[in-house]
Amino acid sequence: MPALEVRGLKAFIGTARGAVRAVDDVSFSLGRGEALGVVGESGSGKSVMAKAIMGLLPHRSGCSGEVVFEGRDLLTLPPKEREQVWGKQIAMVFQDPGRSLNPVVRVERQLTEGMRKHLGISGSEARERALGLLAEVGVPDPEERLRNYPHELSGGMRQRVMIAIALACEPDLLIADEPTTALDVTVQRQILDLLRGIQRSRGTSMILISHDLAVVAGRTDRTAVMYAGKLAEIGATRQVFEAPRHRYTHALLGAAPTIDHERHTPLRLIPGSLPDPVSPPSGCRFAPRCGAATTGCTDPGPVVTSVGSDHDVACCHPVAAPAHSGGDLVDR
Amino acid sequence: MVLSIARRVGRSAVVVLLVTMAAVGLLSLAPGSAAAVILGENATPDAVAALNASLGLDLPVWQQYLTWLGNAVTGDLGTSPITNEPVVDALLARLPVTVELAVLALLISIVVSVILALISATWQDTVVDRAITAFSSVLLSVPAFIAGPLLVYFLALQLGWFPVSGWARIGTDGLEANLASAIMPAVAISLIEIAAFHRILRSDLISTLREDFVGAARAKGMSRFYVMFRHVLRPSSFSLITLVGINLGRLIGGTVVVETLFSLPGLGQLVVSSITSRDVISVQGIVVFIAVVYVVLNMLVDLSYNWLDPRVRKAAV
Amino acid sequence: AGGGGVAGSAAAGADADAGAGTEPVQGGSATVVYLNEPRTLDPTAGSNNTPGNAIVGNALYGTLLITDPETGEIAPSMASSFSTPDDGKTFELTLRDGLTFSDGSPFEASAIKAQWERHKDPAAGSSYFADANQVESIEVTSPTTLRATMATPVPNFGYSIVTSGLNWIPKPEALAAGAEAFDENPIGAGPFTLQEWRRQDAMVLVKNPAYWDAPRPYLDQLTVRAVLDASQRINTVISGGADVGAESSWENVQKAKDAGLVTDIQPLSGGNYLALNMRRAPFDDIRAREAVAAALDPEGLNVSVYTGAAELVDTLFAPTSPFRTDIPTNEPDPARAQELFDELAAEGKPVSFTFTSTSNSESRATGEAIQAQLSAFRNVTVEVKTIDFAELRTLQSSKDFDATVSSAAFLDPEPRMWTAFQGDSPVNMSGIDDPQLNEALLKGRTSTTVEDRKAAYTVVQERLKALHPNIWMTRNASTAVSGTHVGGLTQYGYGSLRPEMLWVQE
Amino acid sequence: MTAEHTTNGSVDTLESPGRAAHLRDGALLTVEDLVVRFRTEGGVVQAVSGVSFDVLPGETLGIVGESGCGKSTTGRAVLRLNRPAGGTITYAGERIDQVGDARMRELRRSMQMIFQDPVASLNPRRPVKEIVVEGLAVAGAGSQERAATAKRVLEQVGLGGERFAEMLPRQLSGGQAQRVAIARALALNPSLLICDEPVSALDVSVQAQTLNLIEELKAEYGLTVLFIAHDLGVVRAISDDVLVMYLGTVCEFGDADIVYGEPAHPYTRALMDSVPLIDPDRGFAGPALEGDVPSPLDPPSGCRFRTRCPLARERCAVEEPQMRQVRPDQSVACHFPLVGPTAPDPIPTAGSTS
Amino acid sequence: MTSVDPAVKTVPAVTPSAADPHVPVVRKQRSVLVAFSYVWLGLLILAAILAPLLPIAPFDAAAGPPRESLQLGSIDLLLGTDQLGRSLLSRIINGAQVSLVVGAVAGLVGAVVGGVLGMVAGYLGGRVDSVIRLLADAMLAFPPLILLLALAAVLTPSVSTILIGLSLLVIPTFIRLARANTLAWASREFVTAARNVGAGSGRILFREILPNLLPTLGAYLPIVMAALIVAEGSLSFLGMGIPPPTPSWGGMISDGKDSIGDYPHMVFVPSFFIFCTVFALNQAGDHLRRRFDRGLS
Ligand SMILES: Nc1ncnc2c1ncn2[C@@H]1O[C@H](COP(=O)(O)OP(=O)(O)OP(=O)(O)O)[C@@H](O)[C@H]1O
Ligand SMILES: Nc1ncnc2c1ncn2[C@@H]1O[C@H](COP(=O)(O)OP(=O)(O)OP(=O)(O)O)[C@@H](O)[C@H]1O
Ligand SMILES: [Mg+2]
Ligand SMILES: [Mg+2]
Ligand code: NI
Repeated sequence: MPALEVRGLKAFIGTARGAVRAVDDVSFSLGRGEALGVVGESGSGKSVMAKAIMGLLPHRSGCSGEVVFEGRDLLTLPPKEREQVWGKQIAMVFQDPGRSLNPVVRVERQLTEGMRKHLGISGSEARERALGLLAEVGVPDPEERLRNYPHELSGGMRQRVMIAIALACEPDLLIADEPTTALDVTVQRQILDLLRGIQRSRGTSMILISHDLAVVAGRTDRTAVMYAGKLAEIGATRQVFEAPRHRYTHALLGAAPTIDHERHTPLRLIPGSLPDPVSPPSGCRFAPRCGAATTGCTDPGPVVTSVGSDHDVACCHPVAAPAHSGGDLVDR
Repeated sequence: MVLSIARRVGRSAVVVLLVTMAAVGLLSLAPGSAAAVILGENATPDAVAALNASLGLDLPVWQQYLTWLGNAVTGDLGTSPITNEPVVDALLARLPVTVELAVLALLISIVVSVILALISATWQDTVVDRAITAFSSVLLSVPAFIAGPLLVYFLALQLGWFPVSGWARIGTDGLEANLASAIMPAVAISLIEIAAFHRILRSDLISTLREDFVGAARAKGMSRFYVMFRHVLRPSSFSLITLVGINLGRLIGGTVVVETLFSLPGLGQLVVSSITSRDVISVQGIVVFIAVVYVVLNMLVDLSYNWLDPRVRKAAV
Repeated sequence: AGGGGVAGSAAAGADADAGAGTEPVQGGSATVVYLNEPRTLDPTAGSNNTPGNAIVGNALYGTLLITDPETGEIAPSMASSFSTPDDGKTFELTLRDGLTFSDGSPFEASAIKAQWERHKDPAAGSSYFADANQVESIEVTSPTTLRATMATPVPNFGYSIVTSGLNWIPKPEALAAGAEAFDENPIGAGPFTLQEWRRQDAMVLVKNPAYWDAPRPYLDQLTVRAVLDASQRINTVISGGADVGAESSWENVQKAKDAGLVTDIQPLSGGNYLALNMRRAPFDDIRAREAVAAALDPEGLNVSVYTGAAELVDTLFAPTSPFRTDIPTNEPDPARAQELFDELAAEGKPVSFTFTSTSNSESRATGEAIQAQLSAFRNVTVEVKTIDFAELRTLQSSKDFDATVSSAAFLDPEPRMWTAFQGDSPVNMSGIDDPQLNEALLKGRTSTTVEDRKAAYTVVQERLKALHPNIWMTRNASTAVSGTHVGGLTQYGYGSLRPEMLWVQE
Repeated sequence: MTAEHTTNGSVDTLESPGRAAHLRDGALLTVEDLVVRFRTEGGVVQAVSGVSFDVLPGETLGIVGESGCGKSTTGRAVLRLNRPAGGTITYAGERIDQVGDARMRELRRSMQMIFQDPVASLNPRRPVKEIVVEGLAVAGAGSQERAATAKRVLEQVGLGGERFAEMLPRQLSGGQAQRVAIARALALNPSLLICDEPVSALDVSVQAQTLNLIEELKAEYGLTVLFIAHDLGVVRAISDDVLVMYLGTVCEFGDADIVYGEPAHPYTRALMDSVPLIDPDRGFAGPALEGDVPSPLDPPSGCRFRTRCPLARERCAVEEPQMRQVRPDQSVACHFPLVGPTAPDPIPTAGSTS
Repeated sequence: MTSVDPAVKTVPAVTPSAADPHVPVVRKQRSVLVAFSYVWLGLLILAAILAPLLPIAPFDAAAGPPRESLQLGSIDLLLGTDQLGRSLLSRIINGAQVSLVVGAVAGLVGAVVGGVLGMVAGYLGGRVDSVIRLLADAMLAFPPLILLLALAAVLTPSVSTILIGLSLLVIPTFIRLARANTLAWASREFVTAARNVGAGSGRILFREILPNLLPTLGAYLPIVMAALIVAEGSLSFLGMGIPPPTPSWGGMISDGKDSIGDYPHMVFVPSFFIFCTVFALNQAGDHLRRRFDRGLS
């Protein structure tokens, strides 16, 4: 049984202009101990999806579908029970460590309050555990750190604290929403290694969200690509990166300059921009920007098609698979 | 650090100086004089002039001011020519009333507005929130001079819960009587404050609620109320504290409407009687006093930022 | 007893609806609310009337003389006799034996001389300068007697004493210690002594055990508190927050009656009037005065300002006064008024004046009511200007106004009618100086029989009616109110509550 | 990447006294020993301490380094938007740090800047067509000229048409806002363009558009570009030379290909190694760096990188390394550079994902 | 990749389906309140301006018996009469003139003077800032009541005196507001950008910063105006209000307050109008802020 099974998840956010279809019919599953990477451009709905899974959507939003975790649908769970799941079974690491720690509360409280609630342990026990956790995530001088306020820590240290908080109650699933975007490359590197290490050593399932394809590439087992609220492609990380089938994934990979890019040579472009999330195009949402689009792309639109042992794609005109990647393309 | 404190104190001194100069300047333009007030309807111009001279009120305004200032810096605020009471004594006698009133009013408004704001922010944009917001609009348009009579009519005359007027002192009449005499005036003052505080706190709470750390705390499984109290309230209270500081300063000199209404022996009444009897000496004393209180309170507010926000604390070191 | 030959049988009125029982109860304490706190306890600065601080003066300094509540005649108090052997040229005052100040020192006639002379000193700022100045010289003839020689004969000088601060004698030596010390510890021979004075709050008075008129005072303690806001003041008494209240507002008197409180209204003649300043335009023209007098409807003012609760000055003297005649004070005649306004406007002198009001709400309401009434006429405009206390004090000497509310209320026309309308009087607000009126006032002052005086005051009334220096409005509501548990509600003079008479039942 | 770590025998001889070793003649912009300080409540931050570099006309200099190392400050100091506390800035033979305010205002027009956050650099309450020609308005150009220029430059950046001209910045997407900022710079016909992280706020797809646009314009107008970014891939794509900074100091300066290919400074090397690769097998190119960036309020003595440097020795703590050329087109400020006679044994670079 | 099939460039938008989650609509109801507020304010201003032309009794003469309660029938007695029998309707409409003028003029003067001072202080900094801040602090530290009482003593109370007094009270608040906002805006990158294209201080202050300041000050203004309308009432209570017979809402309440038990309409009618206006001004302020600051800050 997978750790997490998301079926037909829709998360809409009400705005003055209408409902933003931030996540629109997304399904995937996540095995135990597996790391899933979610990539996509800014505004493609990654964060909203993470929040929808948690049940932490903002005011005035609606959510439908199923998020089955350990056999229970989180979306229909009463609030009190949900609070029992949060932190204890599913934990989350947010994008900006500077903003996801409360600036006016000492690290110690932020680190121990969850433990005291979920594990029912005393303050001193929680403190002991906190020291251990900080040491585990590589924070030097944990005693001192507990007394600090978040602003007294460096960015990398803050993110480590955030991770320690997430790990405090030994959750089964860790959702990391752009955990390194705010950090320097060298520190980002440390954090990514740390997350991967923890996921491996503790057997925790993990969802790693990033807009940076490279961040996800080497550190996840499977990768999902989102575009405008929809899942474009999902599959084993290696397959998605080496043999992207969705035209969007393909274009995305081409547009990012790599460290060994030939200088002064133009980059490949994706023309146009993300569709209006309130009234996105019907059918394939990438169609207006896609060179290969045909009328079939909008009506009836693509369906999710399996293109490999663990590789699904929602594209009417997938890129031809490189010879070695295998997998049949069933075009409708 | 020492330097910055010295600078602040220096600035504050200049502020107080400006305030007293303005007060003297203004009152010197007002018709009538203390001597005329003392001598009354049968006064002859000669008698008025003679009394003015003996009170030192015939000197040029700036000279009077300098003399006053010279005494004031040594702590001698002079003696009122009207009541023959030393100004310092008069101030000290009125202070407890006004301070109690202002503090009580602010306490009531803070407690009520914080509760209302927490409810509003938690159930943002719902019927509850809208109802509370409308209610605060009602409060905003109920000035103390109308809230007072309403309270008296219902709570004192109809229900007989509180005395209609007058001040009971803790020392002689006991705490209960004291609170009973202070509660209606304090409530009358607090209504508008409740509205203002609610307004400002609600919007700060709502913007804090959008912060990532709130989501992060919820994601730890902490309950809604725990998060509201422990994580949201404090970082949202800066504007509130500033406002409380300013308003406390203003209330110290400005509870006159309810003091008059409820005949409470506070600073406000002293202000009115001093001004209407052209008692420049007393007015000066009160002005200095209120300005100093205001300035000190504002410094305290700044200090409280340190307590509220450790980031400021570090920066100040 | 009584003033020499005075027949001032301003009859009267112990119309205080009997309070609690009839037998005074000894002991206990009471709270009195009144209108205005004194600025100092020096009686020279006090005001012996309802809107002033009568009760404080009476409590601390007692009363030399009082008026008989039944007859309104001058009656003895600390002065056992007060008489004139020569129709008001000189007066002999005799103190009771064994009077002492509250500090135990003897109260002698020299103290009276000292205090009256202070009133005569312009530098002392007494409101009763004019009253005291009627006395030319004072001679202490023995420790308990003195002789006052008047500047002109005033047979009814006694009324000047009972309606003024001359009635209150402090210990001269205590005054000499300086104003601040005196306010801490004022020494008089009254029924109470000062325990504590918290300014703008309360004055706590305790029984003076050495008071001459045992078993009075009945109360052990008296707390006196000023409540500036009129409706709050009466509300305080109604709700039981105070036992006794001094009142000058008819509306409050009505409220008190409605609430079943005991009321004691001092039956005064005269009353409040609108003073028209004859010294300058527009009211230097009699037609302007007549026009306004004809235009205003006092009953309408009453309804607007006092919800119709006030008594109007229908004729100068109250029904109980022996001087009463049937000369009506006001005869509203809108048509005549309009005619006059038009006439003046045609002459290029339209009636346009400013009503000077104090910041007191009744005064302002009166101004507004006058304005509203006159707005029904053409060619007349009224502005209302509000002045504060300091300006009010100077207004009376500067006379810088067009129209304002003034008052001449009295038990006996002496001395108020004189001070209000005599040409030389410094507090003659309207500035009227009519030989016939002056003569009649002098006659009223110096005559010794009721008939002569009545005749003189009839002339006075006629002259006032002819010249319109003022427009009479309402009688003064010099009233004391109390809860039904209070007894002994007694006033003398011009609405001066006597604290030594008060008692409360548990 | 191992065998070429050969030495250039005559490193020391290339240094000339009085002038930083790596500076060249004929540069359009020369910055020497630039120092910028900020007084903050916490103390004085030395944001830039002794930075020297130059840019040849028509070339692009990329500046890279971790966040907060002083890249933006350097760029702004060149335009005197931050007052330098020391050092010289020479632009086309003129000492920018010394000219008067009036002259500076004129000079600024030939040296335009594109700011880090595109949306923040546009006045939210003025329409695009006014924003782009604000410089001309200041110079006193007529309304017709302004309108014509606005139309021209907006077309150049691909925002032609009435629609965009009337828009307010908040109605623009990030990429469009960046284009408006570029148009504003172009409207003044500058010869030097300073781009401060022009793409870091943008999506990859928009980023590509912007980078291509800058390249095109550069080719068309012969612009000289100072390109600040922390994304090494982006800098590589656009730069001729590259300057690597760490905590307010220069680590390495040289031809981009050479520096990327064979970094001489351990920090440059660590940066290269920390860039995640889109290769699911490799993850990173080299080993991870320990520790965090020290506080700029209290930088380490000697070499600022020493607290995190795997090669640090005692000397690094006492002596601040000076820039020196390790070979043509590559200079480094390190006591123990990875390239040159003192180079250590090559350190392994592969497989570091676990 | 670069050529896009024009056929699919304009694609029909998705149609909502039954399976979509329910999203609470961003309530339009608020805008009903906002609309009501603007209509109310509009009507009020119109009525105040046209007061002399309206078919109503004069505000200074009796239109009926005193203290009549609200009643249908005669338009003048619709809202009842005051203690002088003057039509409350007429007095409310004419009182709107004073109350609105006091609110608007004192508010505007405060906003303009305070705004400019605050802006200059915030932008120029240094000595100028020091002096202006000192001034603002002194004005704030001066007990407002003493200021008003003293002004009332020096100058005879009238609309213009009250305007002077209240403006003086409002100015320092706006100085603070404008200064703080200017500081925030002046550190924004677009100001640097403007300097970078050669703009001088004046231009930056008035072309770049001012447009951004206006919405904030503008949104704050209605709230200040609301407070001023109430403050004028307190002055009337202390006897320093507009001299009669000119009506003002605050003055009307103060006139009626003593008979609150017997004739509550004399208090509640003007109170109701103050409430509606304060409410409308607050709504308008909030609405303006939302409108102008959406997506900013
Ligand atoms: N609170 C909100 N109110 C309104 N719209 C929102 C809100 N949060 C997200 N959205 C919208 O939902 C869509 C998806 O946003 P989301 O934050 O999930 O994107 P993302 O993929 O996480 O982007 P990024 O990489 O920038 O974090 C966007 O169009 C965004 O504008
Ligand atoms: N106006 C300022 N006041 C105080 N300190 C400043 C100011 N501007 C920059 N700094 C400090 O100077 C140092 C260098 O900042 P700078 O913005 O130049 O870095 P950067 O390399 O551009 O970083 P980033 O990549 O985040 O843009 C930082 O420590 C920063 O905190
Ligand atoms: Mg996101
Ligand atoms: Mg930067
Ligand atoms: Ni190599």
